[in-house]
Amino acid sequence: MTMFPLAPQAALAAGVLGALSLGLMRRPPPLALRALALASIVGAMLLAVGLPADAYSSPILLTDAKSIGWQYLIYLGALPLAYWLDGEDDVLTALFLGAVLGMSLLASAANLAMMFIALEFMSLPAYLLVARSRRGDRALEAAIKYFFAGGVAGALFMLGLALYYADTHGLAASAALSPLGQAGATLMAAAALFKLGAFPLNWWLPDVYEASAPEVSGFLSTAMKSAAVLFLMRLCELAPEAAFIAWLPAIGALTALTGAVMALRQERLQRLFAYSSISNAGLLIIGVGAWAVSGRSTEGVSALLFFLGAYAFMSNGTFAFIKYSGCETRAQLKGRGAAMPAAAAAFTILLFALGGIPPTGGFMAKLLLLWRAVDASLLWPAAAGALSALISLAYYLGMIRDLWFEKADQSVSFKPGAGAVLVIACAAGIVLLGAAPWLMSSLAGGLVR
Amino acid sequence: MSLTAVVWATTGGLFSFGLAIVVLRRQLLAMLLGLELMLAAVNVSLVHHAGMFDDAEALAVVALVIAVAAAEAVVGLSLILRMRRGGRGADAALLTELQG
Amino acid sequence: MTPAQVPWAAWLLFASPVTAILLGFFVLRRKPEWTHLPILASCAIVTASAFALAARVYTGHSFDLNLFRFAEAGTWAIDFGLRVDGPGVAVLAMVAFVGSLIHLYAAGYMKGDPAFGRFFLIFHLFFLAMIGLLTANNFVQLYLFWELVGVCSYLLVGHYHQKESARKAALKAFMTNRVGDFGLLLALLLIVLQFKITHFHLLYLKVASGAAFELLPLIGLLLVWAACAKSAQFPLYFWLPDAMEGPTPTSALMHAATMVTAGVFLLVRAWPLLAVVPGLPDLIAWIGAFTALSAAIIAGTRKDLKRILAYSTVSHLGLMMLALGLGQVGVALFHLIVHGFFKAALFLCAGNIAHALHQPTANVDDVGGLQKSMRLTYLSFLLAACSLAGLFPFGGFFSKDAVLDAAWHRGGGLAAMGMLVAAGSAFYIFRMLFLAFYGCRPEQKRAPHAHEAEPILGVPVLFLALGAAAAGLLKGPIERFVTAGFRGLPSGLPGLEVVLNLPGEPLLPHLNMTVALLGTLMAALGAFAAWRLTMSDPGFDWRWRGGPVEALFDSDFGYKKLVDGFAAAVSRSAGFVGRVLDKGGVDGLVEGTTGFVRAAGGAIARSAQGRINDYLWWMLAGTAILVVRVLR
Amino acid sequence: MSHPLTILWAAPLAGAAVCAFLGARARYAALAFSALFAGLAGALVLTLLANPALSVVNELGPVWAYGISYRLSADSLSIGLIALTAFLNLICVAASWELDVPAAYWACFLALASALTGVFLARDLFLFYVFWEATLVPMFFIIGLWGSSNRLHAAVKFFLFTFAGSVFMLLALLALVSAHHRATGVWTWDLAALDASALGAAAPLVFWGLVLGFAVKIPMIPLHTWLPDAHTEAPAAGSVMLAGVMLKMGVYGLLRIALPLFPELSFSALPILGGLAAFSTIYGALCAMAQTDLKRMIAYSSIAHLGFCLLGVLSRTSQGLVGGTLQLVNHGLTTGALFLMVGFLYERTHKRGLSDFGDLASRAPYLAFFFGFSTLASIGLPGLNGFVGEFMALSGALSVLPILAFAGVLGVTLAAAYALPAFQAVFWAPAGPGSVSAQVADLNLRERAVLWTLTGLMLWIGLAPMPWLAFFEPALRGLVR
Repeated sequence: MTMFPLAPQAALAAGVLGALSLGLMRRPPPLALRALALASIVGAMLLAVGLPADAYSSPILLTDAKSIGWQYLIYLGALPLAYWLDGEDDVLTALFLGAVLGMSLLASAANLAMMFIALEFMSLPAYLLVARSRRGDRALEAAIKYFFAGGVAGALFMLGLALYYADTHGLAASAALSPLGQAGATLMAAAALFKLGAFPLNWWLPDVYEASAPEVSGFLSTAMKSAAVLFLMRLCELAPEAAFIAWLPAIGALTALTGAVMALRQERLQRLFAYSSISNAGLLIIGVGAWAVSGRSTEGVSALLFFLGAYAFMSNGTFAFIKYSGCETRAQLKGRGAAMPAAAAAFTILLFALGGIPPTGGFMAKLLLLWRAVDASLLWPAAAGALSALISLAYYLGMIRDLWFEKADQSVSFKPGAGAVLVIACAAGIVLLGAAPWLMSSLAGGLVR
Repeated sequence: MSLTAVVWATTGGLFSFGLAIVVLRRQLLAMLLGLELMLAAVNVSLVHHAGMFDDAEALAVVALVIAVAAAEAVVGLSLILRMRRGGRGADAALLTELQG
Repeated sequence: MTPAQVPWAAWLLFASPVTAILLGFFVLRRKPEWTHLPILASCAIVTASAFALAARVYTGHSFDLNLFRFAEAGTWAIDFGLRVDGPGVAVLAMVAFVGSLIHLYAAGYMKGDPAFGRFFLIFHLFFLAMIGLLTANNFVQLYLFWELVGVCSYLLVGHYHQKESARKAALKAFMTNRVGDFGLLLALLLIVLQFKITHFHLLYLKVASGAAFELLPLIGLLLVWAACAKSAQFPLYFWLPDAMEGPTPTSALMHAATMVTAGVFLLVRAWPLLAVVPGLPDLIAWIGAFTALSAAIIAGTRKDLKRILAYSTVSHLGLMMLALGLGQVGVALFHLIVHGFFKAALFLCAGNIAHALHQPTANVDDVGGLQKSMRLTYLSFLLAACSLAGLFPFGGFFSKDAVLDAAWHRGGGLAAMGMLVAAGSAFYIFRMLFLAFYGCRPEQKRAPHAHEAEPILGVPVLFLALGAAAAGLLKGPIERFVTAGFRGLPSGLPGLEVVLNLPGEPLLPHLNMTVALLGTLMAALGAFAAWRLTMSDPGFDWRWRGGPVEALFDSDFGYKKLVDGFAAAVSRSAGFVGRVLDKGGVDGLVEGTTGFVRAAGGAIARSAQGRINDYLWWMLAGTAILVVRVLR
Repeated sequence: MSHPLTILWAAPLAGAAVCAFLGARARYAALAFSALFAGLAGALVLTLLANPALSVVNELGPVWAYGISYRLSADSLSIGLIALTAFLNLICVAASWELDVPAAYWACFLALASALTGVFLARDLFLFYVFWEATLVPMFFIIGLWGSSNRLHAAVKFFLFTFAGSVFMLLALLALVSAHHRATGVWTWDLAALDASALGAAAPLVFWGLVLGFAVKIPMIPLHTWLPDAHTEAPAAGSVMLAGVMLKMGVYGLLRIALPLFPELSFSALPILGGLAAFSTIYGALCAMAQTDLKRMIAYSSIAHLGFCLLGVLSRTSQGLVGGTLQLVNHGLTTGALFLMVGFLYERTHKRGLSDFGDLASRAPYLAFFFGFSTLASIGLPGLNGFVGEFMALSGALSVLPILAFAGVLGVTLAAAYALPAFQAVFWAPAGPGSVSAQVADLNLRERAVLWTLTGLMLWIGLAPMPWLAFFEPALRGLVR
């Protein structure tokens, strides 16, 4: 039976409405909201599985291989938060599902108008998600910073759109671009880079990831980042002649290096992983640049897809560990290896993966991305990416050292929270991804070959 | 000067004015207004060019922009009100706890 | 000649020491005081085998063959084998005989020493190494035993390792030899590079074929440098006097009779290569003469008995180098063998004296008037001293005369220096004789309870002294051995005499009356001077003590300060490289980079202290720059 | 999957897994698996002795994704180094038998052995890189968890330093593979299939990227400062494996990858690389002279010894190559023995300083004998193993660039200048005020047995090196210029 092409988005929309209707009831059944959130996310994922590659295309929305692939990433990234979302707060559930819907729309957006709508549809709930994720004014301060930065980015995008429209008389793809159009395309790209966390547009990111609850940071760093990557890729497709594409590798390299350097000096864990996320975003930008520069080959797409898939496991895993172990700073990490061996071992595997140490999936991800860069003869950005991996390894190893080699100072008591299973699951996932070359060839994944 | 030049002048002026407000002012409320001003500036250009290319799609976009600006205002105001209710004035200078 | 035809004596030369050492090391671990029994037996076997081989070579049956391939890689190959020919077996016989007597002496001298077992094992290992060195048929094998000898000398000099001076002396000895071996190793490599082979005989043939080899002068120079280190010639002689810190048997066997002659033996083995290099023999001669003369002078001023003999050894090695430099290989070998006898005897006498005084070593101030209490030692000392001074009927006369004769023919400075050395050696040996054995002087501590050493110490000394006295008779056999060395080899290798156009007349010059008389006159002059300054004016020796003159002689004319300065410079540079350059510099650079990266992070962080306006300002600036760059 | 080569690296890994769960009795499992591993390696050595030119190959199934394939093969060079790994691993297990260490200790050593075997077997560059990096993780934990006082800093520095080198090596490999793809349209990481002619102008960049990765591991001067820290802080058995085998990965990488792929470029780079190697023999010796910590001195001596291996290998002459490769094994045995003994001293007294001991010759005669023997072997006394390797390496270097050999011979001379004073300070000098010699008991039977095997091998290679040279020669024949 021909599936209704936008079934996944429909499932999510139903989820949003369901959440709000549950809100109407005076005493909603306790686990209903959480079940609803999980159901709609998993439902969307299952529906996306069945879609054929070129199921639907219209001037505004299309469903191609990339959009389906990225939808998997988005839903994979959203799963942990769906489970952990505050069961009683129906508005929060609706906002969360709305954000996920926005992201999947962005994944399927065909023209600029749709992109703008999806962009805002995704961002506005995110601001509120950050604001309500944790008690205290730190979350509020982060949300406000996020709001204003996002607002300015949205405005820049619209200005870019207007300029682009003035030049190309349309909102869809166009070949030649006059300087006016080039400026427009660049401004739109700036909005995408903002969402990704490219330097120097990423000052908001560490504050948001640090202040919000770990699971929300996990969601933002995986689902939001994947959507932003595809958003940037769509822009490159729309304006293949745009001059900003040539600058992407340089911006990526700069972001990767500054991210790693800043993370080195962080004491608070969530802020450290925020900068680590920036560093990985830098690598992704290099990847998109390499993909766009060398004729948008499928190998480029598969490398980016693989990287984001691996990063989903790694990031969600690390933030889940932070939630589980209750450690706020690196000092509190000292000696925790003995206290919770299983979770700490899984966390160690994830750290090795983030550092790009074989035989984990993290290594495969970095390898494939750097490979694309080298193949597109972008030697210096590749070297910068490699250097950022090296610097990042310094703090990952530092954390492993704190975890296992240091003596625990007995003063800090430790009561394990939920989420150990998730950390271990993510670690298992990342190790499985490590065997990707064998895995891929035996599964003969269509996208990859 | 041709109409298009005038339009671009107004759009650019309004946009940069709004941007200046957002970047320079410390009052959160004022910054919110600046944000709205920037979006409004873009509408001017869009409407003009939609007319020139008589393309209804752009007008639909203008409508959407106005809707989004409204939604943005709602979210912005809710955050700012939450801050004022917490007893801390709506002043950007206070928001420096997260840094480094 | 196949390995099967190699005489059993040659195998025994190696088999018996190895079994004795293994027996001592593994079996007698619990009974260290018996270690010397298997070793003395092995000495006997080795002496017998050596004399048997000497007899074979004497009847013209020397041989040289490759036994097994040591190392190979592609076309590059090195073989090990045996070469028993005239020079080798002559020195081997002397080493075996003198060595066995000293082993016997050591059994008595070292009795009761806590490390008796270890001493004897290393002592015999040295003996094995010396045998290996003398019978090697190529440079690499010789180098192997050459270094092994060096290590044994290090371990034996450092026997009394509790003493700071012994440890310093051992290290100095090994490092100086190591500096010499820098030359030998480099020479080896150059030989392999230039000739592709290291086999002595084949090298002789290649060199004799008249082809020009551009690396040969450098190889020759390096070989001489190595010989100077091992045979304690200027400039690398300073380790030998300090090596007297070792027990007396070590000083006797290694630093007098055998090890130090290895340098001379190396040059004898490499002689056909050196002779072709213009100017090299003269260099050797002048080094030998200069060292002989200066060492003889310094020997005359030493206070410690063993140090006098040490400088005497340096002087006589100089004489051998002089003879070699003058092209007289036979004369050098003859003097080497005779010197082995009388120097070993003198050292053992000094050992007996020290043993009688229950001190590790005897000083001129401690002894005096021992003639009456130690008659046998006095007699042996007298015989060996006359032989050393070169007085008529004794062995030394013939061998030293041959050297003086060769120098006389060359004439000029070398002849004069030869004569002065003859006088000098007579002076210092008779000074030692008079000071030690005649009339106790007021400055000397009377040694009332000095008694004659027990037979195990006395008898070997007497044999050696008699050997030294009778060594002159060996002149005939030595000449035959030396020529046998270079004449035809039945092992299929072509003879060398036609190749090396050896001089027609016999190798060892006949007795030249004028030189003999002049030599004896100079010796008598030296003896008289010694008598004059010690007997008739007894206080003379102590008169210039503590003065600048003594300091000058003590520091070998300032040379020792030069050497210590160089050693200090090396360790200072090592300290600089190790601490400053490596720790501070390179490591600092590495540790510094992490500091730099952290600072960079700090700088970026300070640019936006969490204020929204700064964030937005950064965003605006970033976008503006991007747009501008894109449009340009 | 059951090809002997796969079993060769999988067996120790399986052993590591088993040990991790065995808890108290892990050491017995460790011994069993180490013995099995050594047996396998020995069997392969024997098969290679039967027909030296044989190269056992194991290719599993089709090419995987991204042109990667599971391709292992072993010629005498690989099997020789694997045998050394197996042997030293067995020695380490025996040497640390009485340590009270958790099961993870044994698991790490077996995992390290497995990763090292993988490095020496892999013929697919991707597989090579994965094993190359995988060796870092177990050693990181060995140093970090069971090292001595300043182990934290040393462990992180070790990991980062090596990773820095290998990251740029990875970029070089990627460039190589991409260039090959651009030229032939085929994605492949197979070492045999790849050739560097497709690189054109980027060839020097790729060559130096590879060399950088290997140079950090060897280590070559300016990139060596991780070595003294890592060696000093690693536990005894850790230092043995680190010095015994891990330093050889760098030279093996040159022999297996850099030289075959860039024959001309590597030879034209001889003045630089050879110069650094020759200089490191002198630099290492001078630094060793300035050390006051026994283990740190031996670590610097390793830099000097690896300088000789490099000189031999880079000369591309038959004697240089075979001598350099033999010197890899020699260094493993000699420095392994020295580190073991320093480890025994550290276990007894928790002290490593030269001035902390004294007069051990009379107190621990066996230790004195073995330490003296190994020191003599390490300074290259002919008749012991050090000399054979050094002599052939220098002979090779001399025939190519004489100045290198002069520096090398000076290095040999300086070797005695640091080794013997240290020996004297520990064994001969009387016990100073702060000395802990009283706590030093002589070696027990187990320790002596371990050291006898090492000493026996040193003597065997020293006196009759022919079988060892003949074993390595066929694998290196291809590299001779």
